[in-house]
Amino acid sequence: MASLLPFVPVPALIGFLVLSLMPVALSRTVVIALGVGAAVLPAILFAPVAVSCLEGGCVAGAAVPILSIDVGVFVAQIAMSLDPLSMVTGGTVALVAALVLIYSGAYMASEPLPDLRRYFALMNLFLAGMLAVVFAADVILLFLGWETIGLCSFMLIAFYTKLPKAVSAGRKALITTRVADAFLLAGLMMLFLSAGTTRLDGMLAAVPAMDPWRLAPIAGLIALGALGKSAQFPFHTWLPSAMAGPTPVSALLHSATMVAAGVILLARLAPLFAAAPEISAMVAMLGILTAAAGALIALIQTDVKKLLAFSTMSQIGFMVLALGLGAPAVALAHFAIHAAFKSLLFLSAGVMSHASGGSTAIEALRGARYRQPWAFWSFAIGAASLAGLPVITAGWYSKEAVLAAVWSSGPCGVPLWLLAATAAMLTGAYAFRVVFVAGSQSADLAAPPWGGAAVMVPLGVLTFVAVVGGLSVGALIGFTGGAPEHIPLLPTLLGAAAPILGVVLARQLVRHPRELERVAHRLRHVRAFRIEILYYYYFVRRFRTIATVLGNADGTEAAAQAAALRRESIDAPGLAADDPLGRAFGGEAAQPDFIARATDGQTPVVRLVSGDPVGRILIVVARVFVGSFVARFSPDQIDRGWMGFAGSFGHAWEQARRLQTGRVRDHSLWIALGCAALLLYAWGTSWR
Amino acid sequence: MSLLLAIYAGAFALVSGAIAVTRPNAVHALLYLVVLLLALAVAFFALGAAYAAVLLIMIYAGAIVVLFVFVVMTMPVSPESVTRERASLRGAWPLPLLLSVLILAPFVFGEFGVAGTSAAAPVSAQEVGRLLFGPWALAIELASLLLLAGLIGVRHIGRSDRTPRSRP
Amino acid sequence: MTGSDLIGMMILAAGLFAIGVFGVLARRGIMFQLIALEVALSGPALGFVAAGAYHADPQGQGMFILVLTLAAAEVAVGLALFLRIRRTAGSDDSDIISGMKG
Amino acid sequence: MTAAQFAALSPLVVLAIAAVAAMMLVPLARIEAAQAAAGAGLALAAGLVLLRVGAPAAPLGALFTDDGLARFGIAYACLASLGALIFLRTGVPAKEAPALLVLVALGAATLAGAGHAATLFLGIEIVSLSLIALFAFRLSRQGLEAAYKFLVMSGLASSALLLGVALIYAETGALDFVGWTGHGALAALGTALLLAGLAFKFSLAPFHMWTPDAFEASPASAAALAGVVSKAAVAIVLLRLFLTAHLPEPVWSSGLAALGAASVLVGNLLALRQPQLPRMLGYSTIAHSGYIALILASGAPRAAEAVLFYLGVYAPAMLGALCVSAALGRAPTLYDLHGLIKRRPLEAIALSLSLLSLAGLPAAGGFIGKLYLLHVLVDRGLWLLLAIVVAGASLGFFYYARFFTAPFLGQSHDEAEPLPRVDQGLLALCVILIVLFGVAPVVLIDVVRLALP
Amino acid sequence: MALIALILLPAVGGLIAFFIAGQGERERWVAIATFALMLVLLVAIVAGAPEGRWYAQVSYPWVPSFGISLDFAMDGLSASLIAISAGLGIISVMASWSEIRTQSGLFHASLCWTVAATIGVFLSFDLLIFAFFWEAMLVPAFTLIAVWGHGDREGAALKFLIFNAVAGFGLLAAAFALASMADHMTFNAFELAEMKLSTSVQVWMLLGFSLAFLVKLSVPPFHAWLPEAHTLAPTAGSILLAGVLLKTGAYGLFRFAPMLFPQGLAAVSPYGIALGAAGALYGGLVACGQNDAKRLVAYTSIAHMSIVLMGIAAGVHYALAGAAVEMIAHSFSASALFLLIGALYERTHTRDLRQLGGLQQIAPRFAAAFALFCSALLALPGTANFVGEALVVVGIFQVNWVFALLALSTLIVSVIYATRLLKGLVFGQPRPNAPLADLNWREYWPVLVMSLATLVIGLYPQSLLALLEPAIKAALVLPLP
Repeated sequence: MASLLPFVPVPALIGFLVLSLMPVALSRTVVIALGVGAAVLPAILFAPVAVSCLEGGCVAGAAVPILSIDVGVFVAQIAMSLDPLSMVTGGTVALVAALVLIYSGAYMASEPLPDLRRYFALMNLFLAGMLAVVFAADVILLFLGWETIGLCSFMLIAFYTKLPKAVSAGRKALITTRVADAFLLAGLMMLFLSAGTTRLDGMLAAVPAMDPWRLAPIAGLIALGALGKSAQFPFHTWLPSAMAGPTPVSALLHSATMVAAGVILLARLAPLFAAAPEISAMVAMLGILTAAAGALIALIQTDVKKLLAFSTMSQIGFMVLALGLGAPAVALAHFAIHAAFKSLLFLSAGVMSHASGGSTAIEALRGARYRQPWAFWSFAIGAASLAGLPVITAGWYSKEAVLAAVWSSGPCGVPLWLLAATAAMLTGAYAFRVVFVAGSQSADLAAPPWGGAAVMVPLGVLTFVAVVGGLSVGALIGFTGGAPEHIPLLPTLLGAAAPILGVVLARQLVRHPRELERVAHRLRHVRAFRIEILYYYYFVRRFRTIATVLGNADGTEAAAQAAALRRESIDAPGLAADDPLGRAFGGEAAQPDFIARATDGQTPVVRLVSGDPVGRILIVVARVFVGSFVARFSPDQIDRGWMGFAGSFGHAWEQARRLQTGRVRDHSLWIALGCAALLLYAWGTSWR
Repeated sequence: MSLLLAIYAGAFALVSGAIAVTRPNAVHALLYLVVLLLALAVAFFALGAAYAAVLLIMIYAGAIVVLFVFVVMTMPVSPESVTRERASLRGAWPLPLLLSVLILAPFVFGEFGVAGTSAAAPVSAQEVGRLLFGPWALAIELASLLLLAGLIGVRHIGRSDRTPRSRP
Repeated sequence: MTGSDLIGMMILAAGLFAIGVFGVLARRGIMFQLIALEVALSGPALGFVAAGAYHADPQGQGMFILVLTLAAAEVAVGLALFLRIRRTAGSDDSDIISGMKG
Repeated sequence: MTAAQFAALSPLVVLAIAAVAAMMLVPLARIEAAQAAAGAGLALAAGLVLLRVGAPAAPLGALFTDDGLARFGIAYACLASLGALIFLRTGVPAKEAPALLVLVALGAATLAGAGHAATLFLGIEIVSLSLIALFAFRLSRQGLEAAYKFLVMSGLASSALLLGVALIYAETGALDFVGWTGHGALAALGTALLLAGLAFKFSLAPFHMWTPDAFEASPASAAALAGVVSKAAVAIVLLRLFLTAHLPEPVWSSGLAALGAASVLVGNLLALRQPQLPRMLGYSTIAHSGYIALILASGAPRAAEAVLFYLGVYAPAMLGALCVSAALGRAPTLYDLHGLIKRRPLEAIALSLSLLSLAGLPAAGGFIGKLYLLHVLVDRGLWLLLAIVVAGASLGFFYYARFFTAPFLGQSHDEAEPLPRVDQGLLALCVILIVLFGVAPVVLIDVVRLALP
Repeated sequence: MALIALILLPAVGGLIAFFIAGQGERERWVAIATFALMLVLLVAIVAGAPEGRWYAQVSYPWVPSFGISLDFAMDGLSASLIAISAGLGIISVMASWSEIRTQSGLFHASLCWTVAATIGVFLSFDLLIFAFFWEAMLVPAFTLIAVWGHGDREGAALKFLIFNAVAGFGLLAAAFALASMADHMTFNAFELAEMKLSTSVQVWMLLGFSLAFLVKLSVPPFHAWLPEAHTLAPTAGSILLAGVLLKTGAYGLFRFAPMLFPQGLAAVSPYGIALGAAGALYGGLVACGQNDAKRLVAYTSIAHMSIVLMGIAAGVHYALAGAAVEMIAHSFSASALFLLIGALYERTHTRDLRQLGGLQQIAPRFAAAFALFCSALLALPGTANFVGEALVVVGIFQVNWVFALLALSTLIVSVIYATRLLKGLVFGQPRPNAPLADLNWREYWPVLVMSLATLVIGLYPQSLLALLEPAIKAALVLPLP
């Protein structure tokens, strides 16, 4: 059955080719059927492969050679790997993709037909590319898939082509990931040149023999490439703006699969990183940084998709942290679980926002519990899993494994653990913030419910996984070659308490502001040392201040600079004028009443403008670069130089023709001059 | 002795030439040209080239200058042209003078290594005649054609204006 | 005739040529320029005769005759042009006829 | 006079008779008769020369050399003059033009065989005097102006030339080129003046000033005579001096190189944005003289072959361009050329090909000429001159290309009467020769080889 | 003789097209038939080729006294470039079917002659014959731009002509200097390659040759002719310029620099790579700022040709293979983009990215084609351009990793301009906001063929590389660092 492996991505590819190239008009039903079918088939094809694998057919490093191309210069061996790693990741990708596409069959059904066709074509191409990445056992297939998913990501983010914001967001994603890809390509090339083969196993086999001075740059470059794709600090800015795409796209590409490609790559090349400890440390640092910062920023988002985007960043930060600490199996387990609950969150959020007039503002979801109870509850379960509520959710198991790996990772383990646990607490806070808002009463409950089997089935399956999947975490870790860490009880308990604390914090955050006013009032007038008051005074208020400063980018210096630059560089060519790096993080175009509601009387917590200070600084830097550097190149100075040089001959002509006065005397003057010059020269030569 | 005469006559010719080209009046200039030619003829005599000297007087002074004079007579010198020439000479002499000096300088300051003395016997007119009608016959024929070219040219340029010009 | 005599004659010849050149450059009237040309041409004439005398070679005088021919032909054409230009342009000023330039 | 001597001189005799006959026919018959006489004389002279290809040289004394070079030069002069005769349109009913044209050819033929100062001088003066009359032939103000300028400058230049010859004669005691072996200061000064005089006829800068005016004001065939026939004759004289005389060396080569380099730069620069076709051609011919002078100055073993080849490819190009210019009326500008391809396709193609050849681009003979030029310069390692040639030629591409495309652009302005058959024939021949020399240069190279010892 | 026929065929075809032009479309069909016949002939030659590197060779004296002979030889590299020339010839005719209405005969003749001259360049192994064709191709190409171009076409054409013709002097002078060093006068490259020259002499000669090649390659700072020539030329002219004429520069450098001056090339290799890297970055950065779509693509050509230069200068096997593939890949991608933009211009009369957009909605075929070839521009894996660029970069990594990182940074720049092009044309509000005639069959099939070529080479470069391998091996003369 393992021989079926090469055919797993084929249906998706065929789906893409048929949908994109067939010069035949297809009806809406056919398009949906084709698109969904082509995405479901890989999952079905994968099942027997997985079964044969579970039966012991696959060991680490096993690969199915597909073809070997003698390109004259070298022999490119294309192969697909059939090892536990690819089984776990491949299974996750195939399953989540199938479910998301089933869902989108309903979600996107009202799009115009050509757009629908384009959507499914691209989604299928993406799936094929993603499966190529997942199953690749050689760098060629890997990079092919890697870039294909990058392109699909761009096209899908910019799916609503009429929205300039969407196109800009797509360009930003593509450019950012391309920068990272350049690093990756450089690393892979250097690795290839050192190892002399394109097969990953061959490359990894060559690692021990390699010079550490050569190994470190290779590992560093590859790590940067992977982190860029995974939207880790400092490449993270593209991910939040990528939410301009349709919700299923966000669910599949920008949460569950594509952004995790970096994690998969790092896991696959784990021996390389094991040999380069300083790079691993860097990776771990970036991972924890992203995890913490992402969680913090997610806390102050006003848009549910943005919130989920930052949450994705943060969760992948956890995975990267685990990878950096040398626990790829744990990272992969978290990847699988995260894929399930994050797509669940996106899909159910999509359902909820669908019923809220299409707005994805958190405030717009108020009352979703009563409008669409099943969607709300599945969102809540997903959020619980994301927060990692102990014991009952899958997220807890995988996150606990990560925390355990952190705890036991040597001398730095404890501080790192503390940071990670804080991040976990914030995770709980932001996840439940939405739940609490959506769960509260709202004035308008009239929105009709929306659903059907195409929506219910994916949600159901994903909910099931998000709850029960935790039981498989240990097995997963073991299957992919890791061993669960056993750590003391205290950190375990503290780790379990963190999400709960987070939920409490969320509860406080979404309390009505008037309540906060009341507390403040009491604080001023009642001299009572109540825990609650202290809590508010020291924690909530400070947090609000910090969040305001962080979030309200409009008031900061950086924002002022950015605005000024933006004004100046209107004419700056290239990047600046059309703003490829994305300008604003404003929410989806919400309907007026929601906006009004969102801003009315909700000061200042709700008015925390969603922002990303670090990302903003990066963008400002990029903009400065564009404004000052790239703009210089727009008028081709070399060309101008040449033209000036050529023009000087025109002037020379103007001057020279004045000598041709037309008067006999002057003409004769030149003859005399010539004679005199020749004579003087001859005289000079006759000197002895 | 005769050489001294030749040099004296040559210098005289030089001075008359210098005067000739600086006269604002055409008639005066022509007269100095004649003086120049006569001085040159004297120099030729002194150099032993009697045939050339006679020819010079006959053709140059006799025919060519007469031609000039004839033209000057038909087109009388206007007072404006005299003042114009005077003004132009006064304004434009430095650069031409400089160039003339530059042309002359290599000759005056050159180190010519021509040594020795030539054969004493001067060239007789017979020798010249023998040359012209012997080896140089072709040259003489060509000289006649040169004059023919001049003749046709003058005939064309000097034609009367009354010829109708419309025909192509 | 010694070599230095020859050089002296040659300097005189060059002097006549230089004077002629000066005349052409400094004068505006067509007639004067033609006269200056004659002066200039007399230089080579002297040169040829002197050199022929030095080498005792009749070819020098032969060349003088050719120069004479040229002088005659050139003067004839020049004077014809002078008359024609006076008729056409109404002036004997060579600076006036500078229509073509550049 | 032996038969061989007569045979050697027969082209000159025929040309002289033709000139006289054309002159005599002036009062007797229509201009066509004079033209026919001139044409017949030129053709007969050319035929007589061609008949003697390969014949042993007849002993003619010092004045005239009867060798391959002379035969090449005479044939070249006769054929090019014949070409110029075809498009001789003077615009006045005067009928002297054919006679003058034959005299130019005669002068050029004399120069081609000139091995002596007397014939050199006579040849140059015959050409000059005939050209003065031809430049003034329209008797327009501009024609007279050009003729007068040429007369004065030619007088000065002739004086310089003669003084130079006299100086060389004073030192060496010889008037034939072979005897010019001086190394003293007199000879050096003489060489300088000789060079100045020849450079004037060859229109090398700074002795070039007459050229554009003459091209602009005179009938196009007079320009062709000045730009092709007399120029080639002077080039052959220079070549003969280069081959036979031993003039004081640094003066001769460096002087020629300096004049050539100056011409290349000045000619190309002054032509740069010149809107008038004939005037542009005038400046362009200055530049081409410069190229030829540079070939001679290089002193490379193949210089003689290169010069003759260059002249060979130069003639059809210049004649073609001037013929078109003649057909377009007086002094056509860039603007007048627009739409020419629709009005007169043959002329448009001939003009474009001619300019292509003059610019030295391939498939036209000029390219091979340029190769020769580069070859001799590189061969002697004259990198500075090479740089000057490159600079000049680069400027050249600009103005040639402007005129090259003009016939294909825009709309035609007027309907022109059809060109006479002979003119068409000449243009077709020029086109064929340009392409032939460009694609199969061996043809011309073989001819050139015949002309050289 | 078949090789000579290969050159004569388009030359004669052009003459016929010129003379029979008139009413109807005869000259167009003549041109197409000529190119098709060339393809047939080429296939016949390749099919009947003997074993070994050379498919065919011919030598025929041209000017014996100079040692110039018509030395033609064809190997895989020449054959593939000739095939591209002929194919692009057909495509040019089809693309200009409705654009060219005046003087159609001369237009198609110029087209044929341009192709004839470039084929001469691809076949010649006599340096002077090479130079002959090298300069000969300028004239018809100049005519194409100057007569049928847009805007200030004359200025653009003059720039093109002067830059290239002047640079040709470098080639000619170096060729003569080389020939004068041989014991007997010859311009045969094989014989000249036998000479043992000192490194400094080789460097000087190489500089002379490179002047011509770099200008034709349009590597900054010698690129100034290219943007305007490409932008203002008619569509067919742009296609031929980008697809064929630029390649002659790359071809010359690839073929003759390692063959004649191995040590010289090794000595200047770092400078060559640096120049290429700087050029690629410069071209890309300037491209980012262009608003004229055609101009933008023209600048990307500069960037890509600079990458070819890097590959050749690096001189290692990967890099040379990459340069060869990139040459061919760029022919397809740039020509296709020029064709598409030309077709768009014909419909909308603008090429300004700010005035266009939304082709996605109004002309989906256009949009799809643009998307594909923009992907090729940014060297997405799966396109031929990626194969070329990746191999070049791998090769440069072998030589110097700093330059390699610079080369990779061009990939980043490429994504900026490629997406800018996409954003300006494909995405956004539909402008003009009216139904736009989608690609018609004369545009559709060429685009389809070029897309397939791009993808096939990109996904399966084996056959192409096998074809090019002998030429690459021959250019592989540098010692590994």
